[in-house]
Amino acid sequence: MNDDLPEELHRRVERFLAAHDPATTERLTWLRARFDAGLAWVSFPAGLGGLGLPQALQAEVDGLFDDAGAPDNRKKANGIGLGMAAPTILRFGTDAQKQRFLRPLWTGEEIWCQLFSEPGAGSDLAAVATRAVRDGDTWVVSGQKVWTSGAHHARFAILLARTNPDVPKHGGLTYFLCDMTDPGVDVRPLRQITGEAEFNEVFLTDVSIPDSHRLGAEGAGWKVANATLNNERVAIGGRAALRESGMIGEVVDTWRTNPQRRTPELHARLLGLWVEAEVARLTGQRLRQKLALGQPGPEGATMKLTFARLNQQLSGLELELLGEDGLRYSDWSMTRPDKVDMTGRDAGYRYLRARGNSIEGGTSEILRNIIAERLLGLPAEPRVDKDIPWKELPR
Amino acid sequence: MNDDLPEELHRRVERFLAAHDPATTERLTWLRARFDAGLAWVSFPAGLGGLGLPQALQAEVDGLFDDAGAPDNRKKANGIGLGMAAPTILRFGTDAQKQRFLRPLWTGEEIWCQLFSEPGAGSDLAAVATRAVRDGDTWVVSGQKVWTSGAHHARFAILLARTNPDVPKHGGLTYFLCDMTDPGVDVRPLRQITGEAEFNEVFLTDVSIPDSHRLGAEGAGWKVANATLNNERVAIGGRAALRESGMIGEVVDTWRTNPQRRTPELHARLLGLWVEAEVARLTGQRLRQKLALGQPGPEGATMKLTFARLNQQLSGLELELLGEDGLRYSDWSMTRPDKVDMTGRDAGYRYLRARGNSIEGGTSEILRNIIAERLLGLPAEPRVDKDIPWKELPR
Amino acid sequence: MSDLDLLYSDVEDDLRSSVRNVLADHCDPAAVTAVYDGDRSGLDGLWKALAVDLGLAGLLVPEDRGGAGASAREAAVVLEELGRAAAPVPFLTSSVVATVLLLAAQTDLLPRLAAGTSTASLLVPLSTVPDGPLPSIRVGAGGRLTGTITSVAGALEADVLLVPVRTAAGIAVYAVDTAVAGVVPVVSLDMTRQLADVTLADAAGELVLGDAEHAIRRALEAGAALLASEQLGVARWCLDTTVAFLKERRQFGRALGGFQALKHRLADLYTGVESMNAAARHAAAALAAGDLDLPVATAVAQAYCSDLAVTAAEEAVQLHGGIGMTWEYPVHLYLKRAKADQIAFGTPDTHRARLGALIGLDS
Amino acid sequence: MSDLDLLYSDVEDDLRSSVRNVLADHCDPAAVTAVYDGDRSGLDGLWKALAVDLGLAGLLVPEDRGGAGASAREAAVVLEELGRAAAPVPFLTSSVVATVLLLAAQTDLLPRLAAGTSTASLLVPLSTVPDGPLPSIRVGAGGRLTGTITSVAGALEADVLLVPVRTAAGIAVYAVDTAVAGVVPVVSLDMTRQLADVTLADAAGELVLGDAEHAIRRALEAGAALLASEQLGVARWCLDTTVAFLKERRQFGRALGGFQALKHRLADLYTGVESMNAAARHAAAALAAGDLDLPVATAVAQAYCSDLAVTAAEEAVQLHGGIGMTWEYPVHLYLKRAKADQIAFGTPDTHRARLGALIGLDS
Repeated sequence: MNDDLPEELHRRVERFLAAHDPATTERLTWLRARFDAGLAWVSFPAGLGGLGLPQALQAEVDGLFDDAGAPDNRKKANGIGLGMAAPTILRFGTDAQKQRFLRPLWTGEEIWCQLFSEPGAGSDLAAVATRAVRDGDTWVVSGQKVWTSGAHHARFAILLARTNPDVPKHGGLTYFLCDMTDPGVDVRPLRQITGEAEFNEVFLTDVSIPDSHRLGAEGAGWKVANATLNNERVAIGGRAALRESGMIGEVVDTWRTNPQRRTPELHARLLGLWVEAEVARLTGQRLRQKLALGQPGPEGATMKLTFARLNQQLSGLELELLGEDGLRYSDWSMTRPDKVDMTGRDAGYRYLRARGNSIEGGTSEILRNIIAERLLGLPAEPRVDKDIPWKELPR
Repeated sequence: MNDDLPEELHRRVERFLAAHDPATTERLTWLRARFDAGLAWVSFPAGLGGLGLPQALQAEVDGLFDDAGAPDNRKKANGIGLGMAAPTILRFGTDAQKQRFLRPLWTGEEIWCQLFSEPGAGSDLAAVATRAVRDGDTWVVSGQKVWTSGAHHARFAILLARTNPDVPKHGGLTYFLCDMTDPGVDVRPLRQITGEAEFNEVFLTDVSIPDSHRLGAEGAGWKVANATLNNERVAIGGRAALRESGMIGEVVDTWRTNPQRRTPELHARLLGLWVEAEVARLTGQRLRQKLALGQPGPEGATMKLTFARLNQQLSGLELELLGEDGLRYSDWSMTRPDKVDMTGRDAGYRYLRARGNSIEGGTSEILRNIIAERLLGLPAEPRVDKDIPWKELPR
Repeated sequence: MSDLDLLYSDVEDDLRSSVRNVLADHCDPAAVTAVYDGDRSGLDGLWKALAVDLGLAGLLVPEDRGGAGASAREAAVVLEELGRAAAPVPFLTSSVVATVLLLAAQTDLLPRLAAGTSTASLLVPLSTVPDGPLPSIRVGAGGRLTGTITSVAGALEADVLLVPVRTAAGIAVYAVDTAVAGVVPVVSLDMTRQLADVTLADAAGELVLGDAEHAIRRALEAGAALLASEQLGVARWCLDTTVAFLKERRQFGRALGGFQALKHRLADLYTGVESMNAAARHAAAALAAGDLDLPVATAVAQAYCSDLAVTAAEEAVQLHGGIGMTWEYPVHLYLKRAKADQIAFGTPDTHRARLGALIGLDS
Repeated sequence: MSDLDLLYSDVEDDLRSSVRNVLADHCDPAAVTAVYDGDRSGLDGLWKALAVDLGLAGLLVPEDRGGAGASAREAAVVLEELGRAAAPVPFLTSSVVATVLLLAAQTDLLPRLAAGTSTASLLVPLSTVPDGPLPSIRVGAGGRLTGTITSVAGALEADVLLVPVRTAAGIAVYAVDTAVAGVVPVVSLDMTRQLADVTLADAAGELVLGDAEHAIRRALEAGAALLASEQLGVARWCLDTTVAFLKERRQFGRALGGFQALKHRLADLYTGVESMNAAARHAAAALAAGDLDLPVATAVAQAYCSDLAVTAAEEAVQLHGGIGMTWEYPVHLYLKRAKADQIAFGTPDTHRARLGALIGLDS
């Protein structure tokens, strides 16, 4: 595949590796140098970790560095930072914000989390009630956020808060970069049905955020948040995959190693899901090929729908296939996993965890609305709350 | 089962049969006598073909007469008359109307059809545009109706027409009994996807209907029509059935006679549908037991939903099972069947005809609305047309 | 195959109310959730209130053997309510399966079970199909029993284990005091019916029934037939709770229950739950009537209700949104119960395959 | 298994436009519907315009044998458009299946097919699975052929029949002039691809290919792989037409397309059709590339697209309401095509079972 990598870029990577031997250079020093050399995310502008090259080249640059034994920039722990915060800061941030935040974000020195959802604002994200009140050059923020992954490790958060309750709900939101070490931030584990607490509730009490950490204009929070969410959906749907990888691989393994549990019906159902998983893989491949040609769009929503449904059907089938073994679980105790590995742990965990795939990052119901309205051009739902000041809405 | 039939009723049937030997009595004479003896529909009042007895006894009375070789009152040709028109006339009709219409309806001398749906009023039945304008003691009716079964055999029709366009749409409808021999009635066959024309379009041009044929008050047509439609749904869902009867029986026959076409997947799918068909049969049985205790309700809607889905899935599976034979059809020529026999003809016909099961007599989508709103008490759809005069609605 | 009565009698309605009242007092969802962390303190007195005070332990036992002399129809109503509460009690394992087995034996154990002073469990994996292979323990000299059976339901609550033992003459059943067995709790997918691995090492047993295979299978068939009513209860809770939640929960300025896509899914779910009701009621009625059609009725009920209960629980999680994924909210208890129930007494595909043979629909 | 290109090239987009323009001019839905009543008068010139004027008949034939030298990718684009119009033309039977078969033979028939001056059909039932049993005709003295093959697609349009004949050395293919065969039209579920029963009674045939089994199977595999693109076209028409209809059709004072339950179903259908696009494109690309993965790609595409096209057509009928059930409105043409296509070249369950063997997922 390296043939596709423009020669100049290839040479640049080699020159960098010659000057910075991953085996002998201190981890952070090396990562910072890579950022400064524009080889972090090549599609970002020069000076901000990139070289302004097409996004399509990124995977290959990463591959070259991986092959050379480059240190990891905590990709898995900082998925929200890299996948959501960074592109949003790049698009909406001031020069000072980009300079301040992007480098330590990319190197993994500063982990990010997301403070969007609230108990009363799930699918209806624009209903967020967390208030931010201006006090001179700072904003004083109070409210409750939920479903925050990694909040207990995070240094910063992207935060959506209401700055004006007197206008209709979409217009009164503002987007902030919130320092999670502020004394008003209280992170509590949120236990979920698997037994563990992968997420957090975050209580904000008079948290001070300098106006210089506002991202985008006051009142423009909805637009900025939507850009973030589109990045999330592309990130979820856009991964390259090998045939029989992910959840289908787990179930196929279980099938192959449990001949005594096979029945004709389970065989037929597994073959049907194998076909669907393979088609989903090809659909992702086709979508990535489109993206590489600069044809992005909300089509990623279809991938997330399919991914959630298949994970759920496959993990459900796996428990039936396991029979007696499917009645057993690994561990209900309340743990705090560093990362989610859907295919790790046992089949029972996979089954329970996969239920969340159609809820987190936009429910399947919301995605179907998006597909129907944006891709098919069907009429939007009748909206009763569009023109009413937020503070007057029934809750 | 006859043990359940009260002795007095049993004796009354026997006395009637002794006095009116079906083998030697002229058909219509016999049927009229049965009506006059109150043994037509036993739950109707005395004098109107019944004895005011519980509806639950009807099937057994019918069974006794069938066993005795009683002539048929054209039940199959007059399903709309018996199942829909008669109970509505009984409930809303004047004494004169009941006296005039019920006896020839029950004996099959007068076949009935239904003039409700229009090209612009399908699911939204209250949108009917057929106009009825009063002219002294008659109404002059013009408009177009569709999906009328049996119109070419019918002497009378139950008709829904708009008598007042100046009020919101539900309030401006009136219900009529329409003489199909009126010169303004033009019945044209409506060919459907099976090739045949089981239904008709009916064009009404200045049809005269005497006010004495109005059923219910002027403007009360919506209420009367709903009573009719509830009868339709109960009729569809309420039939007694033997295990493996109907569509499942056809497919099981095809399975048993085509061993060379069996595959494990088709076997699994057929078993799944067999289970569902049996459960549907039991659900119908349970519903009839409830009805017999006088606990009727909109639950019949669930039966119609299930019946449509199963007929469609089963007939679709049957074509796959037939393979090459499933590629062949019986006859595309435009015929006018006297009755619909879903399980007659070939598998291709069954497949195509069954598509209509989820459309005719209330689409599955409308039934789901009814279940959600009336049985689960969920909020109704936002209605934009409730308070606007009919003539001002966009169309 | 006459038309069995699929409705509820007034007596059954009264029984339902009594059970529901006891569960309201003694089976709080938070207390049930706590069993996942090994804390059963919130459920003190629950089983006694049901088994002894209401007399449910002896429901299926004839009056002349110390029971209430009721039928499977009443037991099914109890299971509907227990499913509705995801109640962690050994009614199905002791008062149905073990009891039906012991009805075939002459033993003073039955009156003790009926009185609620003793609790028993049949030593088979919960996933055992009524007509499938039966595990068995070896019997040595002097009736000493040795072997291990995994994933047994009700063993943790039992003081007596009913052990299928393969002998030269067939399968016999021995009673073993739980105190002399090695009962190791299993971390179970459904902790409201926690399983155990049971090991007998030269354990003393008392012969309860000699030629016992038929009785064991009848007991398992009864368990499978009545499990459908438990699944019905699980599904009804899921449907009712989700409908109530969606009437209250507002998003986009409207009650979520007014969104048509959700309404249609709930209408389909309602249709499915009503169908479960017919299937479960039919299996219970066939069992109560000793109908020859029972194996078909059971296979149909298990094939249908197992899947529908899972669907109901999965829809409940989904339609609750994030709240349904939390530990604090009880819907997960029903998801786990429904999924484990799907495997209990055989997975649905096993029942469908079994049905194929029963109705002459061969592959 | 490298990543094949699943998009469309500019050349392919241009080809699509050309085909669509011809179909707009020559393939009116009312004229297509008329073929169900035996009236083909509205389709005069359609096949000539496609086969000869656009040169589609020779698309898969190398330039040095008189064709356009294009690949299966282009043929797939043509089939998408033909599916979209439910066009009654023998492209799949003659220009794909028969042509791919003849590519393995040295015969002057190929240039005639490529030029559109001759049309051929492989004498097998349309339902034949690529790796399934092949029917065969007997050969007698002097190469005279005898036997009957039922449900053959493309035979009515063909002037040459390619006849698999079982010989001592294996399966050979003979060419038979349609004029000497008994070709009896079959009343077909899909009259836009009308079948025929063909009887040869001591008919003269000319040997075209000796050891032909591999070539026949390759031709059928090509037909199955590219049928997925036709199915994609059928499904796209159904989706697009239904969306457009629901934007216009008003009930309850609102466009029906604004009702959320319908929106969600259309979103699911869109998701399915996009997935079909990937699966069909992958099969075409694998065929064009001579990829070793072709059998898996074909089985996946057939298993998926066969069912999805039927779903799309069934949803289209349902969401059109009563109008979808009428003869006058063209949606039924697509329902019949989709259902017949589901059986063509093997039903989806056959392809899934075949896949199990290919990927080592045994029963």
